[in-house]
Amino acid sequence: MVNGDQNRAGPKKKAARGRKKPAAAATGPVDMVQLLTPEGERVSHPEYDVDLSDQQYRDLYRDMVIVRRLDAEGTALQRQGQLGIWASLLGQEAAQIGSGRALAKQDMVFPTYREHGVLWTRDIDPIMPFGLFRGIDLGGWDSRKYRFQMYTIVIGAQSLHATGYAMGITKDGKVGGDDGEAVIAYFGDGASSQGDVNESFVWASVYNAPVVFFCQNNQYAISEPVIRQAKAPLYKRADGFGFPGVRVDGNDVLATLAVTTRAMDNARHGNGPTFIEAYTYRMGAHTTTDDPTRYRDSGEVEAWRAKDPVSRMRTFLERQSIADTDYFDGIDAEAQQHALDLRERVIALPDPEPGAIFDHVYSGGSPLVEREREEFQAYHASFEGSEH
Amino acid sequence: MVNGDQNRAGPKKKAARGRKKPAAAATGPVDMVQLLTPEGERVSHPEYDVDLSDQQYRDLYRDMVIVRRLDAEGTALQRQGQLGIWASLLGQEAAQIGSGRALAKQDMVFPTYREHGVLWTRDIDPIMPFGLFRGIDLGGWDSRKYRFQMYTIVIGAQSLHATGYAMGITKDGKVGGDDGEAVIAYFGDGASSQGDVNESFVWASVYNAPVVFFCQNNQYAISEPVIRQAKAPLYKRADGFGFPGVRVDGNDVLATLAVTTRAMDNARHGNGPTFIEAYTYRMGAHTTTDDPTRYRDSGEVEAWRAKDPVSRMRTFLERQSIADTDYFDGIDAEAQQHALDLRERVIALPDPEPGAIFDHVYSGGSPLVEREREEFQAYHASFEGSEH
Amino acid sequence: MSQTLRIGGAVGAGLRRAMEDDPKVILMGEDVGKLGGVFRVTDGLQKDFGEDRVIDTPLAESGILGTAIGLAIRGWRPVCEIQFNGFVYPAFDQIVCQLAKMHYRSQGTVPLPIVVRIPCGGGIGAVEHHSESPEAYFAHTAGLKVVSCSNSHDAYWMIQQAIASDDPVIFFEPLRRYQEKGEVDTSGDLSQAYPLFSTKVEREGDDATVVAWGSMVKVAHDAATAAAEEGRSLEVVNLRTLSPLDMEPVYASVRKTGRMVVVHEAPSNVGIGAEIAARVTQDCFYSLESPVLRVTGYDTPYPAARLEEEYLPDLDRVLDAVDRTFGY
Amino acid sequence: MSQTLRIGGAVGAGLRRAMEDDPKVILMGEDVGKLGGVFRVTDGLQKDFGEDRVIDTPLAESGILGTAIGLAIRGWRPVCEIQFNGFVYPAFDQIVCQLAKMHYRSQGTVPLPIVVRIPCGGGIGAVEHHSESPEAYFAHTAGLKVVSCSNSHDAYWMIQQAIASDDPVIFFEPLRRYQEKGEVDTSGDLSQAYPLFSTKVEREGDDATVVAWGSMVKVAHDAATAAAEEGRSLEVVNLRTLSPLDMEPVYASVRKTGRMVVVHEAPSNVGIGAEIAARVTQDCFYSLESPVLRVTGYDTPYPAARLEEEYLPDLDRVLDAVDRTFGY
Ligand SMILES: Cc1ncc(C[n+]2csc(CCOP(=O)(O)OP(=O)(O)O)c2C)c(N)n1
Ligand SMILES: Cc1ncc(C[n+]2csc(CCOP(=O)(O)OP(=O)(O)O)c2C)c(N)n1
Ligand SMILES: [Mg+2]
Ligand SMILES: [Mg+2]
Repeated sequence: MVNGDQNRAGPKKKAARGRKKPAAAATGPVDMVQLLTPEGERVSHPEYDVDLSDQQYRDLYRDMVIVRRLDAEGTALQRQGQLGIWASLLGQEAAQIGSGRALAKQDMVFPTYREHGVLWTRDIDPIMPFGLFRGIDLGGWDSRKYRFQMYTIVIGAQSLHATGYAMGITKDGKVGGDDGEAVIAYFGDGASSQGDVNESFVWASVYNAPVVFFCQNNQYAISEPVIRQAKAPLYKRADGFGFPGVRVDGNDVLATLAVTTRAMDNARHGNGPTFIEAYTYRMGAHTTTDDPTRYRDSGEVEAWRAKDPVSRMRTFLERQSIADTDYFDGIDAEAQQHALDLRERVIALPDPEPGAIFDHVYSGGSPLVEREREEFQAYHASFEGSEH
Repeated sequence: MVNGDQNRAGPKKKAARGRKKPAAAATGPVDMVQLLTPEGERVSHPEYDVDLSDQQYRDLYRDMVIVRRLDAEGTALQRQGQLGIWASLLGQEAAQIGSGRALAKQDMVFPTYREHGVLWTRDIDPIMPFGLFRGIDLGGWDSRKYRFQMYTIVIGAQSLHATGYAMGITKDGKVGGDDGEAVIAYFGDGASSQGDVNESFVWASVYNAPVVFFCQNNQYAISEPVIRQAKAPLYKRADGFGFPGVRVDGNDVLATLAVTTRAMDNARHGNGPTFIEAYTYRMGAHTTTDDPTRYRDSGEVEAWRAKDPVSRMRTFLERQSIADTDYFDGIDAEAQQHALDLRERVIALPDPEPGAIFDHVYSGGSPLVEREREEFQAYHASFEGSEH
Repeated sequence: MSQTLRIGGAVGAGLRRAMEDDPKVILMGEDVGKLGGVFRVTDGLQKDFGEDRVIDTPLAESGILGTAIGLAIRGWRPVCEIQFNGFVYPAFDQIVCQLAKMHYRSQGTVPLPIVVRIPCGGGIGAVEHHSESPEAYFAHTAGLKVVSCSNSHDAYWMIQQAIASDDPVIFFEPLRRYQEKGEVDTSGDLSQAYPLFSTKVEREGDDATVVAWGSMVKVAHDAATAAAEEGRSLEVVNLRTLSPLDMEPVYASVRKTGRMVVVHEAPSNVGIGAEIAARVTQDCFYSLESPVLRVTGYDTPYPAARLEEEYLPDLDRVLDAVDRTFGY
Repeated sequence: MSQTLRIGGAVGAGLRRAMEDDPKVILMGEDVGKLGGVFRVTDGLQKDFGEDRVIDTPLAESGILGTAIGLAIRGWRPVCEIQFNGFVYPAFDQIVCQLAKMHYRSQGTVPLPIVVRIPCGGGIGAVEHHSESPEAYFAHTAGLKVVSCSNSHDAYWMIQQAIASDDPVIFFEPLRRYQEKGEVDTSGDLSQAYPLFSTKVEREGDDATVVAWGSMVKVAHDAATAAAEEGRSLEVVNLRTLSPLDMEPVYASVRKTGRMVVVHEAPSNVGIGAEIAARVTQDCFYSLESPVLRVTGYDTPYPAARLEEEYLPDLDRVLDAVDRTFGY
């Protein structure tokens, strides 16, 4: 697998300082944490900052370019009939890489179906979720081994799982220090309306669970703009449940990294949950079956394109001379290589054996399932040699 | 039926002024609206006030005394085997009378199972819910006729019904003026954790529905203190959903009246929902099957007894010479009469016919139910004359 | 008047007519408005009837059902769309404890004329939760009525009848057949249409009866056609109403043929097939030449898409079961 | 070692032993801690095992199940109490879409050893939602196991076995029998106890078979005793496991007696009785002297308390059905 140099890019404790600390220009808007403007300008925020080496800056950029390229491959594979469906992360790279890179090895991720970028930050072979989208399995990975749960399709359900898992961490005595464990639960703006998500806020607050709720407000739940879900800014929801909420520019990988790092650290040190609203935009369709031109106009999309998370980081790297054209070209080539490799391997993914229908329904087995398996096999054997 | 003089006691628009406006003493605590201290002192609040005639003050007192007495009768009837269960409102009289008397005739109430006091304010025969507690029906009243929905037992479910009903008012064009309609949804502190309640906040906010959420925080959900439901004060929940929340002294009938009146008026004028947390205490058991000594100590109960809603109102009426001993004795006697009348009628409530099992399953009928009804009747007929 | 409509379009046309006929009919659901639903069933309705009557709701199914109940109490007639079969469960409490019971609880004074539209069944290669057949849960719930349309004509009329019903109706639509075209006779009115809670013998036969609904009706017809080529005459019964069941036509059929196969996509265990088998056995005990056999999805969660062809009942499995009824 | 315990107390004793044996076992639910549950089943457990292992949760059933799933993923073995049968529905989505499917979805890598305890059935004169029998919903859901205890001995052992199971188990307790006493043989360990997913013939007989579970087992025994006085010998089968069904003992019994009555409190329509009838008919077609008959709650919502005696199956209705099996 090609999943090379993936050092965790979170704020280093004792990192060698970069050549020069990028100057912080103006102060970002206070209601949304921003450290990098759409124009690629590094700004300061009264509460949040990152202190990264050049290498770390470049790594964040590299991450975003690669996951964007892999994501495009997902869309292409679907168009070519290799996948049943694909849920693109286009536009949400900064939110996903910034938050993903804020996680420690021991942390646990509860994703939706769109967190391919976060998955990438966990040093997981990016092919892992393709079985699901190809229709050869339902996820099928050992979510504990990867410290990355299976994709959850029922909107919001995972927020409670995340909270329960976090309660378990507390019970295990694994909070309270730098090596404490914490959980991050991803969900969308649409999901914020679900009872389960709100119940998870109740639980997290009452049990002071080490969980961070990371809501990617990409402005849409399929066709419905966020105004159909909430009148108040989503990040304000947390306060009434008894824990802090913060809105971050979700197209700003630095701000997302900073805010998530702080929240995860608070959680792992026993200071309870945080709600993060990453304000971003779904640049593509909801999934490959969706046609967004039916419900939003190109003007809106173009306005958001000007806030693109990848290009603002590139501008920043260029301006600060942290990377040059050769570097960018190299990354593009690397991303392309990753994509081609992925494509080849996805196409080679074999179909499951028909009998797999009956596998793993129960851990302890079931006479009914076994009877059906036998009947199934006998039935299929009866066709052997026939043209069926 | 004995349900006499029940004029709506809400703030009058053009009421003749009382003899003297009771002087407002010190300012109540700002985080909880209070107009009458536990000591019966009338205090002012920067935002809320009531302007009542003496008669109206007395009526509020009378309401509370009567519903307390009727409630005690419910408990007694259960102890004597006349009811299956009873859910006492003891201690919550001010919250229920204050909010109930704030309603206009055209408003709609969605209660829990404990709102006997609110029911009283709707000019409904107090016997109405006794069929439910006696086990002869499941409520069984025409909730539209009484503008008082049937008691809801599944915690929180009615908050969504209330919100939908309120959306319907808007669709009917019945908001925007003094004669606008509004809805009040009751639920408890425990219910605040339910997904349904939180979803109803989402809906109410998004559709600007004319609904007031009236949460009686009586400090307990059966045995669980409110700290098991929330870390933050409950009234703060609303803000994050985009509408105002206010905490009122739920043992203060005046403050409850004032706050609810304002909220209902806002709703009926098209200004959307309000969340009211009525801070009160369940003085009795959760229901007659509960034994509160298992989970709370008498000290706590005694501390709350000092804040009793009825006696503080009585002290106020006495101090302000709005009522004298004769009056109080008269009210007690009237309440006693109501209770005796109620008791007699409850005991006389007939059991349903066995075949009632099959009535009203469907509006349009069902062959299965009819077949079962016939078989049931034939089966019972076969016993006729036998000792069965 | 006759029109050729796809099944999805026929539901849409039925909705449109119901909305024209009764200003109290409103549609609610996720993406039903501007988008017209993920299957475009409600396409154009928000444009024509406004945002007040075609409501894009917040993403919470319990909220959809719970507010629909409040709206119905207020006098509206909500038609709720659940986007996919597997997403009805967050609303289960509101459906089972409130929607199903309000009329009974109120001694008939508070009807809840609500329709819950659910695209049902698999076969479209979707991911988890998009291909399920949850009808047994609702059929087991007293107080609900449950129906399933399977062709354009029925889709058009049954949705209107369901909306006109004062009882709550869970309305299943055969997801994978949305694109299939059929003739719809749009003339006449509801009172003339084939009754909603009635089963229909769609093809007469003598040797065995195949009972199906929704997507499986086509499979049953295909099986009958194939069997006919082999000289076996199958009667095809389209159940249409899943609760209450309309058993008389089923009994009549099995009394004639003596053999019955019930086909459904849902798992067999405690499914509607079991109920039909139990009732047929009880009421037609001496007419049965063989036990009622069931051809169903297996008793597993709905599998990954590339396994669904094996999972779902098809023509061969139906014929195999018919053969087995002759083995007794 | 033998102890006399009430059924409720036996569940409690089993929970206690499970918690002693495995520090990962935790209890969660409304009022399970300080109060010991509204039926006192968990009485004293929080005192002895601490608030960390006996958790009074917020009042939200979806939250209970959802967080239990997270805790199980983390390695804990949660036992969730649903306070009354009618309050399980807010958790239905988490149970059906997550609890039942995680093991399948994960290809066997993520088991969810969670037990959901539900006091089941009526007969205590309660208000709405407190007397229901929702077992069919869960039995229809692939991925769940469903059991029902009916006496103290089973209560004590079955709860421990359910907790030891790596599969999710919906554990029904016969609410109205909580106070009934019985002998519990507490000696030995789990491996020696009668297997959890196994049906048990509790009384042998020749003339007809009565199948029951939970609260209805006593009714079946009473019926058998009464029938014996009339010279009729009934076999009583305690189903114990509702999913997967353990059909062999049922088949063996009906092959012997030729007649079967299934008794349950839930409505008949698409209930577990239908499944048993369908399978027995299929697998024992030539042994049946009459169709399998069902004695069940009626297909209505659970009625008001003063009607429940008429609603619930009792000795007379069982005997009447047995009589009817002789009428074929
Ligand atoms: C319970 C449930 N209801 C409906 C759906 C169908 N659905 C899938 S994604 C989606 C929109 C989700 O929006 P959001 O939470 O904002 O996440 P995003 O897709 O924008 O990342 C919907 C309605 C679902 N998966 N689950
Ligand atoms: C969904 C649901 N779960 C559990 C119950 C059982 N139950 C009845 S009342 C109650 C406590 C309710 O507390 P709260 O909302 O504070 O209202 P209060 O009784 O204090 O007025 C519980 C758990 C229920 N009725 N519904
Ligand atoms: Mg979104
Ligand atoms: Mg309370």
